Amino acid sequence: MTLLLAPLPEKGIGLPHDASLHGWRIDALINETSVYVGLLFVIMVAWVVLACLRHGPRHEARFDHGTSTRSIAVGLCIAGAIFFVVDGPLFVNSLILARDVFGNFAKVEADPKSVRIEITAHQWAWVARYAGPDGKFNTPDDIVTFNDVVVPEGTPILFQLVSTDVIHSFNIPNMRAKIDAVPGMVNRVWFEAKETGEFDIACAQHCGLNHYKMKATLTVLPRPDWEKWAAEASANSARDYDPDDREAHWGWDWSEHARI
Amino acid sequence: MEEAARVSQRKRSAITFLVLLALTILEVAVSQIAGHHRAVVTALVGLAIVQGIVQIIYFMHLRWESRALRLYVLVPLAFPVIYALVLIADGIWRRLP
Amino acid sequence: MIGAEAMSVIRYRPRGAREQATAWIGMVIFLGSWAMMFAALFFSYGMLRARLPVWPPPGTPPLPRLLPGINTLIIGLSSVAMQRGLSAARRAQAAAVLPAIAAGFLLGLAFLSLQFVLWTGLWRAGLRPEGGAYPSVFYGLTAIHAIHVAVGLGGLGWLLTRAFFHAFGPARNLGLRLWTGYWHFVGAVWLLMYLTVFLI
Amino acid sequence: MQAIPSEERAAHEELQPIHHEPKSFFFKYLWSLDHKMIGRQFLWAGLGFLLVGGLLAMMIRWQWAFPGKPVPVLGSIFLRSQGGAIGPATYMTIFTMHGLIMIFFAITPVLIGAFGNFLLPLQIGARDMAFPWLNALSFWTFALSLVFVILSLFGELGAAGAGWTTYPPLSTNVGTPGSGQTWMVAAVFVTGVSTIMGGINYVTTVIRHRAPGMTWMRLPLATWGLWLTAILNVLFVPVLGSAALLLLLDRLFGTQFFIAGATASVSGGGDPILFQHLFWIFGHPEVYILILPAWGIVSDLLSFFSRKPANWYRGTVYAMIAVCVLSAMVYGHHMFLTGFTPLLGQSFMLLTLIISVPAELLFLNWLRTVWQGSIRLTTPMLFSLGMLFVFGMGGLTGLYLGATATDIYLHDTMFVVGHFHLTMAAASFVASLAAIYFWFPKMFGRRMNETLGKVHFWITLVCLVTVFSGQLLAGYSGQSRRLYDPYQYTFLKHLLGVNRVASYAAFLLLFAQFIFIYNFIRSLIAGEKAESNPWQVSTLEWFTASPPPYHNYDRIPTVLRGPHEFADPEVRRRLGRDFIGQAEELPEAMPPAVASAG
Ligand code: HEA
Ligand code: HEA
Ligand code: CUA
Ligand SMILES: [Cu+2]
Repeated sequence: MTLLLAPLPEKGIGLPHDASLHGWRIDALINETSVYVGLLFVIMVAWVVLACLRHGPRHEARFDHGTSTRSIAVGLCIAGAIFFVVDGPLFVNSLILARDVFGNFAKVEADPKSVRIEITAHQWAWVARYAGPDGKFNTPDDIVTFNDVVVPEGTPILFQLVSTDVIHSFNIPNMRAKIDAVPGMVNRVWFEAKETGEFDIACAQHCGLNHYKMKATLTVLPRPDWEKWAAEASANSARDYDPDDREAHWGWDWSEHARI
Repeated sequence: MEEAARVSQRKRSAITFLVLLALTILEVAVSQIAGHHRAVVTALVGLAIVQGIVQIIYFMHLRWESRALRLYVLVPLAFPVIYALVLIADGIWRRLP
Repeated sequence: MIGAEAMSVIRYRPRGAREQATAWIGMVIFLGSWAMMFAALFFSYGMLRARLPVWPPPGTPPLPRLLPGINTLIIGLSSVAMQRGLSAARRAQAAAVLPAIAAGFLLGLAFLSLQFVLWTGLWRAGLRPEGGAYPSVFYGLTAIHAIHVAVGLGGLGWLLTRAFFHAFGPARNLGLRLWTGYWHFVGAVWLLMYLTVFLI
Repeated sequence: MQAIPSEERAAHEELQPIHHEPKSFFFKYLWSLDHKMIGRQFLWAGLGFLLVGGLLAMMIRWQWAFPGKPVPVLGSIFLRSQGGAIGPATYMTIFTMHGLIMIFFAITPVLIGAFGNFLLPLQIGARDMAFPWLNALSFWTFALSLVFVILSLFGELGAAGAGWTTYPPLSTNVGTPGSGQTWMVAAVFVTGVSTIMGGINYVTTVIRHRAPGMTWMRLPLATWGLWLTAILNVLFVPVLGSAALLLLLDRLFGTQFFIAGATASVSGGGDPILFQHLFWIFGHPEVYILILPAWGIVSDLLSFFSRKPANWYRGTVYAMIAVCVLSAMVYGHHMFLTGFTPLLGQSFMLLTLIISVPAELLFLNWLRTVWQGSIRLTTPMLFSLGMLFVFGMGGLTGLYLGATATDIYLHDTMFVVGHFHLTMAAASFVASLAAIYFWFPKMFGRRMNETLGKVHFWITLVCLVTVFSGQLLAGYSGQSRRLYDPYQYTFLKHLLGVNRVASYAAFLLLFAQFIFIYNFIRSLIAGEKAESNPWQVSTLEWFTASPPPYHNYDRIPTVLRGPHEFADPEVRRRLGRDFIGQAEELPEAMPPAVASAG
């Protein structure tokens, strides 16, 4: 019986907590669209309900094909207006955001502070690699973590992803970041965390049996703490480096894949 | 009248075939040119397009009853072109690492 | 079990000129549809090729050109033969129909045999489907085309038996016309395939 | 009004002679060449698989409401070996088979197979399809694909599990070895062949077999919708066909069209994204394939039951054509996050947003059709209005997904699932039900029970909206789709409540469908006999007997006017009723009997 009693939502429903610097831009666009769309929907429903109430069987139908120039012009104008008011902001803002924020990799690449991470996705885990002090990937001082990504706060974090088997999708809802990891190509995504804490990294693309638990933890540390962590981890891996462990030697030259 | 139309149609298909054959021979010839890979490919693609158009006109002349049918053929013809462009653009963008 | 009356419904529907035109339109729509199928195969080829910096990838045997070139000629000739058969039927030259169709059929058979030679040759040269995009495209596209040729050959074989009983004349050549249309289509696809897969 | 030359009439009679009705069981029920019988065959097959797909949906909902708990009834029958509970492997086959069955083997046969076949010849005044034989072949090819589906359901290592989108490499042997996936890809290919055969038939029939006087701009809108759908089918299903073929080659012969990465050979493997291109070149038109007949049917029904001409008929037609053309050029919006070139992403975004303009025009036309009408809230009308409601929700949520920025967050969440259930599983499904209620008398010669129909409507609508709003909300809150157990993630734990409410609504939805099944079967056996035109409407099919004779029309009708001639004062004066059939001649004087009544 208790099983059948549906518990009410614990924290309410809504966008997950936004911990990134730019996530609010997506949220704002979603919410703005909701207002317009909601309004349209209400008008539409009200119209139909009113028509049913007022123009029922007792009302005499008007013989009207709606083909007068005026009638057609009104229709076209309303459709045009809806397009400009509802679709317009979506389109323009998407362009702007692609250019200035989510697609602006050039700025992030140019920022000396930004942290670069390479991710290999495979069934069913995320393996992350940091270049270490030498700034080069696939060298002994690289930090390699398993299902555990540690990043500093207030710093752009730039990812390059590959997959070794099937398509996965690197998804951090709290950072409003998502990109597919596709075998045979390198994809990129970046975000900047504005607060510390632990967040879920999920896989958004169906990738088989354990897709539902292909998750990793994103830990955001204050920058100094992160630097300490990185130095320590790098020293550890340099110490444990095993040149014969071919499995561990993945990673690629970062600059090769810098696309505009 | 019927007979005349038939003869002219036969002539047309014969000509189409000859044109296609000539183009093919030209293509084989072009493909044998050594070096200049890019130019050769461009020439071949150009020839292929001409060939395609010849084909279409040939098919188009067969029996088009109405304007609707003609539109039905012409509009979709634009799609493969668009898709080809999209796919090749995307293919180049996704070059292997 | 099958009533004679029902058989008459199925077998002997009279074919007026309008109905023939309808059938032809149906065939053209079918070929347009199937053209999209082959177009998609060519898209695949284009995208896979655009994706690789070198084509063919280093270390794979190059495709021959002469043999498929001859095959192009053969399937072209076969198309011509079928077209001749059709026009003979239209002009009531019953005696010329059978040889023309037979020529078309035999040339089609020759095409398939040469394709077989092509495949086995490359297979022995070490080109295997699991060797990556390049052999996949080669084997996949030519095999799918060959299946269509085989279907066409079935149709031509059927025409051949019909022609043997002098079934085609100026008023009765719908089947011949439809299969000839199909055959031209298969030939045209091969031409494009030769051009894209083998030449450039 | 143009007179129709008598030669043209004669030509039509010659083109479509009257054939005798076959009497043997085999030719009457199995290899029937009659479009009405083939339509009924599709209807039964489609409804049967709708039930299968619906039961699979219930299992999804059960898993999300009570993760890991044994499924009542279904579990003890089908999941014996797992103690009645759904495991992750079973779950992935469940949603895959649900999606594929619903799209290809339930809604497509009902909406396009059944109503396309049944309506097209009747509505254009033809005696049959252009190619009756091909039509029968189309059904039996479809039946073959159903066999494949069943083989897949019992395949070794389980049924297909790579999602309805079948993305490789997951759908190759790398991700889903086992015959279930192979059979399903083959089934999709075969059903595609069947669809193309049907499509060729529909396209040709409407071009060639329209009755004299039935000009393009006099076609009922349902016919327009079905015809445009057939065109999209003919053009784009072959693309799916070749994707399926290449996938089969990859699975069976070891080619590498779609395999890349560490699992591929050294010399440069294929490209998994290529499949997505091919799939969506087909897939996006496919979603309009499923909605265009619904739009057409609803456009007609709204006019019929408002007793008022459809507003701006031509506008509706042009809008549908525009959607068809645009539908071929927006497919990239499913691939925004695969690493597109930004240029392509933005072009596809623009086109996607533009496609909402014709949809808005359609909507405006519908809204203006019902305004100032004389609305009769019959069951088909209720379902049509319900379709406006759910399609409004579904279409408008499409806009969020069409923009590249918002899609970053929403892609592959339940928001997408909510969007497409509102458009397909609600709008197309509800429109199918409207069509069944409306044409049932014509198909079977009996009427369905209106009261039960209305009860069915209200429960169905409320439940559909609840389930699918639940999906939208879960997606908005971040829940990814295709999760066996969403509550693995901390940020989703609190969504159990929402999901449970949605699941309860889904279970109630299933029970509401039993009302429908009861009503359907009871009416079939013992429904009130229907006269030829029970709804008092104007399209051709209502001017022949219910059900129509084998040859549909004793004389091929001569069409005089458009399909929605309601409320014409002139007609009312002369005929004493508010509608006039498309082929009915307007008498010069008013018949005296009606004059006294009127
Ligand atoms: C019948 C099916 C159907 C229909 C009609 C649509 C219609 C639309 N779809 Fe949908 N869609 C699907 C089925 C459908 N879709 C499916 C199955 C998927 C997912 C597949 C998968 O991934 O598994 C999908 C996914 C999907 C995506 C990809 C999301 C993602 O994966 O990230 C996108 C993105 O752009 C999209 C957009 C649209 C748009 C813009 C429309 C437009 O056509 C909508 C136009 C309609 C309107 C704009 C509403 C009309 C206007 C009003 C209600 C206002 C009226 C009021 C007044 C006039 C006052 N759809
Ligand atoms: C047209 C297509 C269609 C239809 C109708 C439905 C109908 C339903 N769907 Fe489905 N769904 C899809 C297409 C469809 N779906 C697709 C494409 C996917 C994606 C798959 C993937 O991710 O790969 C999906 C995925 C999907 C999911 C997400 C799974 C996941 O991501 O993990 C969920 C979850 O709630 C769901 C639920 C439902 C429900 C509750 C219904 C209900 O509406 C069902 C109600 C219907 C019935 C209860 C049957 C009624 C029966 C009759 C009326 C028959 C009458 C018979 C006679 C008279 C003989 N569906
Ligand atoms: Cu990895 Cu889903
Ligand atoms: Cu789409």
